[in-house]
Amino acid sequence: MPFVYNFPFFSIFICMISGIVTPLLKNGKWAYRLSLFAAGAGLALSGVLLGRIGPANESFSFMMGHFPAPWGNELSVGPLEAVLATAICLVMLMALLGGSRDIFDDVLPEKQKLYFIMMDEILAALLALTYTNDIFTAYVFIEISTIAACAIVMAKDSAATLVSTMRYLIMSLLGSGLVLIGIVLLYCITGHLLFPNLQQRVLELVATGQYTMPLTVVVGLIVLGLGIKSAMFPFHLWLPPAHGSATTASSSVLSGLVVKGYIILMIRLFYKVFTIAVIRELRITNVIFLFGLAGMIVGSVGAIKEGHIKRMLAYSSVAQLGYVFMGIGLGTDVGIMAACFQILVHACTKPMLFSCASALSAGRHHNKQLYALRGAAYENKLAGVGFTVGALSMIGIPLFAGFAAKVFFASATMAQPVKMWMTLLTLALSTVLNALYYIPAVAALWSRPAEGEAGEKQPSNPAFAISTVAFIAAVFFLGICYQPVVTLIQNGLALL
Amino acid sequence: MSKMARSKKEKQTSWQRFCTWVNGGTAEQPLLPAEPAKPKKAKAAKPKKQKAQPVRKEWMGLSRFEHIYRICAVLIGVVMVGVLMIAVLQLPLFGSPDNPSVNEVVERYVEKGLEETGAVNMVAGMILDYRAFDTFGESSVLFLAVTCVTMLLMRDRNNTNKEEDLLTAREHVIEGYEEDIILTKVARIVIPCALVYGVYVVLNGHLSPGGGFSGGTIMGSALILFAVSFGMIRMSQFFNYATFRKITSCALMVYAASKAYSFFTGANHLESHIPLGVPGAILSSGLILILDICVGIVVACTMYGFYALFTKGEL
Amino acid sequence: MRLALELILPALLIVCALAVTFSKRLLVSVVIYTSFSLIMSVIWVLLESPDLAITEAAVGAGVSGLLLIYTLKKIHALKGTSDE
Amino acid sequence: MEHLLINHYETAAVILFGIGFLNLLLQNNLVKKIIGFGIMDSAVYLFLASQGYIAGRLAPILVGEVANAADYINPIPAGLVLTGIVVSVSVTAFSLALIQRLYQKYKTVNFDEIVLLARQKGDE
Repeated sequence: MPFVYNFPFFSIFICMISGIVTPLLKNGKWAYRLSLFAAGAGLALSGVLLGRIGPANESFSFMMGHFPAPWGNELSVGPLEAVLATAICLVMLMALLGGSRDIFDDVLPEKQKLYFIMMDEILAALLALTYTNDIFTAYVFIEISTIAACAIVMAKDSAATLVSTMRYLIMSLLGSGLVLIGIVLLYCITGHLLFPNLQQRVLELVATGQYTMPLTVVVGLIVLGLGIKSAMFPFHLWLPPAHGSATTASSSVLSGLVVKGYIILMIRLFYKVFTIAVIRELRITNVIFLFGLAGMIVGSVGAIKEGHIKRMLAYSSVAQLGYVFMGIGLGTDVGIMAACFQILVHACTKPMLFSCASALSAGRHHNKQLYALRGAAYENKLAGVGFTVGALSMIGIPLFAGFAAKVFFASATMAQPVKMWMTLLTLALSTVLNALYYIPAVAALWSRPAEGEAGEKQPSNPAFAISTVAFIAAVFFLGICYQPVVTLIQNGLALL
Repeated sequence: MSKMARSKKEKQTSWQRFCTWVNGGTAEQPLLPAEPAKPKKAKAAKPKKQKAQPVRKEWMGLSRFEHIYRICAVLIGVVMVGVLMIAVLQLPLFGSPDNPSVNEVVERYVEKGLEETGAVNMVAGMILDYRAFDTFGESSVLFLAVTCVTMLLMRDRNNTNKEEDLLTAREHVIEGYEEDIILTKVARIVIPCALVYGVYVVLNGHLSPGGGFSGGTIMGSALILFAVSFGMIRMSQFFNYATFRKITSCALMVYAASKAYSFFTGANHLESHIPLGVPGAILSSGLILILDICVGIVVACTMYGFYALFTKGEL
Repeated sequence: MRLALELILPALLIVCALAVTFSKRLLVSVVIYTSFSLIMSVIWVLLESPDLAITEAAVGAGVSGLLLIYTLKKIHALKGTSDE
Repeated sequence: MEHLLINHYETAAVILFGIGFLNLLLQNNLVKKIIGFGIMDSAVYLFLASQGYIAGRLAPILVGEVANAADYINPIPAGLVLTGIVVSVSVTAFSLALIQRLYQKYKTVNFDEIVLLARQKGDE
């Protein structure tokens, strides 16, 4: 076995061990450095892995222990997982860099170390959710990411974050309860926990017509549970307060990565356990499709009504997640490819928007109401440019990443006439709605401030500059040279 | 803003309002003129109430929404129970030996378990060797939980006030002088027994029911009993936050290192060189014993940590 | 005997769960929840899972109950007052 | 109906799951919400463990030298439940700590009141 195959395992363990070691460090600064190191190491390892298995288009499974598939744990890695893992580590690294100043301002000095433990464990959990080949391991890591995600919301320790954490926690617990009973039912009718064996048994069950009802219930419960945790439309109400009130790095990581982790798991379950044909047959995709469409509209409308810039961005996340669910709901390879691409696009854009928004508000005494931010872009040009690029990408202007994603969604619907006109109409409507809140926000940022409104100029922040430049580069990369990424995703989906 | 200006503002044409909006709005007109400045509450989709209105009105608004919400929730719950019932109707029968979960996986766990893991207790062999990655995740969950509780309840300037400080100080003083004689006498007998029993359960995890988690909880409860009967001050003489951090982190490090070793050797098809020992002896079954001890230590510290943070807000 | 137990214990669980739901005082809920865990640990013995029985007795009835009671103390719901 | 009676543990588990779920969703009192979560999780574990039980077989602890798969019950559910119980107790501790902090801030554990108070203070 080539040594490179160990890298997924190394990246997960490096993150978990850095989390464990962190309490022994001297202070928050060192914990921050260790977290950066863990994310950087993860990035390097995933990058090398991607460089190796991407072009060769190979996939493998990695035994966690001395026992082969149905007995021991396994990781399974293919091009799709490698791409996603690389993106996750990159976004985590950049979110930490971009939000570093706010972390040290918002979190009490004696608790900063603990905050970085949560970040490390979230990264480990996300990587594990991306790589795992075992449904119960997936459940355990879902719980890890739930607890850690709630912890990074409440780390700011203000009244607002505590209330929104409680709401988030309750919804997450409902979600994990549903996922757990789904997994238990699935185990009862199949007797396996590893994806390949599960798939084999599920196909047998479908072929013989045995346990059809429990199987449908299982798929429904798992989709419902993961949907609640990733803010699918009717269950999205917890997201804006949680993402809007947390500290910058938390908002970036939560909306850029954590909600995506569950969606990635859902896609992998659809392919590796239930198979997409069975899912289509059970008509679950149609439900997801409708919820996705509704989410696109409801999220945008919520964002239009919002005057608080971070909550506006959070509502926009609901809308963008609606796109992802719509892509999954199409139930075709091209649809899911578009959904994966959208995951990458949103993971690169939203953290940048969050960190730029809070950098802009830093000069205005952290007042995040939009009216208080008029002209703020002149005080921090880089943040202004970053916000503008992110906003244009979210609206879907050509050359920006969001545009490519929308084109993929549009072209993915061509085969299904009924879904096609629904999708195209909603896409058009949602683009208009997106423009309705992003354009005024950008215009406000770049309009000349009135007398007495201008804030003080902020000292330069190299960490923030690095992260914003990297995110801008990523947005343009995904918007212009998307072909290699798309090829990787397509190959990865074919190999799942 | 004066009353005149305000009334003038209200008379703006829609074009003017649009211009203000494009310019980023004002404090009175945040984004869309027609919309309220504050967001609608996420949970309650009720119309925004003015702050000046009495609380009573808010309650009524909430309860109306709550009414609909409750009916929906009950419906969802009942439907879900119904659907699950129907699923249960089709499930394999209780206690039957030929239900689908009894397959080659179970066969190997039972028949080869002793030979491959060295554990007489197959559950221990399964969770600490065959499927050890889950269990490592589980210990991390515990570690995360105690970290979160520390984050929330460890005393700092956000979660303390003078009143409570005084109360705590008084309790400390009382603790120092008054020892409940019945409690302390009983504790002197019970604590050693509980500790020994906890250690026994941990060390026999691979031979008999129990293991790191339950044994650790028993040891933790012995620690809690000590703190209850002799006071936190006596406890903190040998167990404070620094020791807590060091012990849990080191135990988890040992856990992670031994698991990493076994995963690495397993995946690369290397010999693991860990003797399994004689089945049934205490010193057997390779890494399982070490892992059990680590888990036991972590759990004991964690349980005591929960108690200390919940009562006093410090370790 | 065994069959009777097997039918009575799950019924008791449901009764406990309902009692937790509808009891007016938080302390009562917590105590009933603790007994719920104890019944559960008897069921684990019936289901031939001694590992679970020990763990449930130590955790569900022990530590969870302890944490709940201390929380009640902190939120001043212990002194004979109804929580409503 | 008879099927439900034979699978009485599963039936009870489903009812308990419903009760716990509704408690988690509907109770205004946060402590009861958390107890509801505990009930919901226990119900799932009961379901899982009862599916692993096989009538007339022994607990999965080896007796004697040679193991025969036909003598012992399925050890997998027990292992999974063990993991699950640890996860539940962790989550319970975390939520209870959060409840304490919310009480410190708002002097109530009724979630609706907390939300209203937070809105009045302009916290959210």
